Amino acid sequence: MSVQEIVSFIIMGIGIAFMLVGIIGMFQPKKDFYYRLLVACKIDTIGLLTIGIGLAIRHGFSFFTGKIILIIIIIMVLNPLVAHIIAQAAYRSGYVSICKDGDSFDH
Amino acid sequence: MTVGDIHVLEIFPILVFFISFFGLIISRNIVKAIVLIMLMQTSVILFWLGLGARLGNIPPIFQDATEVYDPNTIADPLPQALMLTAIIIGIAVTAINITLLNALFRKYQTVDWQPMQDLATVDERPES
Amino acid sequence: MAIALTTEILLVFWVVNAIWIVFAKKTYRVMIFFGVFSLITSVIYLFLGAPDVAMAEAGISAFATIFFIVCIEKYYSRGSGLKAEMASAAKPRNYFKLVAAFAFVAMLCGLFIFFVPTTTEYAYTELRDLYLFQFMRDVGGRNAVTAIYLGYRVYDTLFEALLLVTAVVAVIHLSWFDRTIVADGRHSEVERSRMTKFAMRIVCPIILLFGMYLVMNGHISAGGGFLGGLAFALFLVCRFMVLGVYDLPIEKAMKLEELVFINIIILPIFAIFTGFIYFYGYATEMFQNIYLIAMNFLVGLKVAFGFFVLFYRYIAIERLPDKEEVVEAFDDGED
Amino acid sequence: MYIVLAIMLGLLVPYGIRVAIGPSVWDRLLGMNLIACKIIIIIIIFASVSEMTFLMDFAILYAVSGFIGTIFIALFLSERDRRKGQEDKE
Repeated sequence: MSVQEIVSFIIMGIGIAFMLVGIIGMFQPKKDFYYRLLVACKIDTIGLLTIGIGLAIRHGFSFFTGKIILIIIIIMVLNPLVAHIIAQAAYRSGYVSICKDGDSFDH
Repeated sequence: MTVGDIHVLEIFPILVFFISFFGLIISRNIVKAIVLIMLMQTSVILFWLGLGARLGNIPPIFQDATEVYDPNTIADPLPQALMLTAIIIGIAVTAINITLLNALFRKYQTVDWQPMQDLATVDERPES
Repeated sequence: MAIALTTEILLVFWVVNAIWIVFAKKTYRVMIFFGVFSLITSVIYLFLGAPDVAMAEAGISAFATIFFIVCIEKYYSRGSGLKAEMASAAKPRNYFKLVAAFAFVAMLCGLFIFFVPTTTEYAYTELRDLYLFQFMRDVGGRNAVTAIYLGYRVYDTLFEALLLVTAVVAVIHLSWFDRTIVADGRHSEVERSRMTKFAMRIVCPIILLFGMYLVMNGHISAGGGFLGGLAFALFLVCRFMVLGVYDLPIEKAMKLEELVFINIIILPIFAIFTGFIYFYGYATEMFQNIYLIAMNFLVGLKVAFGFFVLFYRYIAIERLPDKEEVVEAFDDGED
Repeated sequence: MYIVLAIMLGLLVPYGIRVAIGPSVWDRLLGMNLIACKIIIIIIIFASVSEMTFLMDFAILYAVSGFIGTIFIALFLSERDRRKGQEDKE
């Protein structure tokens, strides 16, 4: 294995670690939808970006890397946008937070 | 992978086809019926694609024209070309279905089969 | 081997999704399950070695979701649809009928599995070898699927385009139309935040460029007219998301669609039916490439206009009229 | 590389459970968005393993179409619930 591959595997491992930690956030008991959204979308965007960067390093300077960068740009714009729109739609439709343990959202 | 004599790519589309058929029998919501018809179409398309390809086949696109490929590792292009047109036709049929549903809803103000049928029989009764 | 195992796991998830759809109680749950179902379906197509079909399914799933969700929003907005659904959900199920239906369907499924010959008898035919090893000389390009639907079986494409025209005409004649909504350039009722508009402004040009790329590379790599057309139509959807104005001329788009359809018929007559691209001469490959790109471009325009008309018809014009207008709209429709 | 593929496939299961049992419709929508993200990673890794660059086009179209579908579902469902809430107040 060359140095390039080892570096790419380390970066992809970091991304996968992020995603696996995100599952704990998704299944916290006594937490509501806004908490899950806050955890899941950030973790997801970061994980996808990290894995994409790892793959780009693995392939070096090629046509494949250019397409990965295009996908990264699209994901960077669209994934937070989707999180924003889902949260805004839930808030506007009157969905109220049901957190009872003191750190609930105040709106 | 095969189950008995039958390949996985045959048994799963057949299962989904009959599951959606069962759903068409038991459900009374028209929107759900349209979705289930789309499901049946999807399963038929997957069955057709499984006719000419096996799992892990490479697509019939030759980036390097001079290289010689083993034909048994390439997916069959004919079902793909047929199914490409079938998908577009399917969405056109779905659009017409939804338009007809809108017209029905405008007339009867419901999306359930049963009340709609009752109202329709009331309409067709001759005036005495 | 790993890819085969991946696909088998996805197939199991696919069937589970279908069962969710059948037993879902609310209509919006059906919509979300259907979205997940389409997403998984397109990946299975990809692993079967069919990237063109997979891309078509991915683009179609977005449009199917939009059509369904607009339709559901229409009948939910009146409230009576919701009441009807609640009433039907509150009724107790007849378990005898349920079991009888299940037995009937299981019997049909068993009959089908045991008496229909397996597909391994049909796979790997000689026709496939003919297509795979002759298409570069006969039609040109590097993509066998494009070569089949633009060369060997061009009649299929012609009738598919005819069917799309028919569908658009049928939708327009069956749905309710108000001329003033288009003329006023009215804004949509759905609110958007400033962040949505900003992000969509970044994504819009990328989608348009990507659609051009798909159409131009349709004969060399995966892609082609249908998928490029879907990308163009997604660009128009994004434009609606940014501006939210119903000011685009639908009637002109319909005229253009019919014009493009006539061109789709004329071009193969001059290129294929006269044998023009089959001469093995000096410039054959150039002519073949010109024919393929032009045909892909026309098909893409056709699909883009068709979906554009369908989308605007659903989103903008087809509004549920008030109670007094209901009867009137129906009288217009039936004449 | 196949390890990454296997982990992504395993991650489909909890998000699928979230789609199935989610208490509100917004949880289901969130699960759908996350599943779309995982599948994009699966496609990218498949393209990288099999060295077929043109599969990246599929990933781009997939990202755009899946996200636009999600955005439309969210916007229209919020409109519906808002209108219903207003009717309840009236």
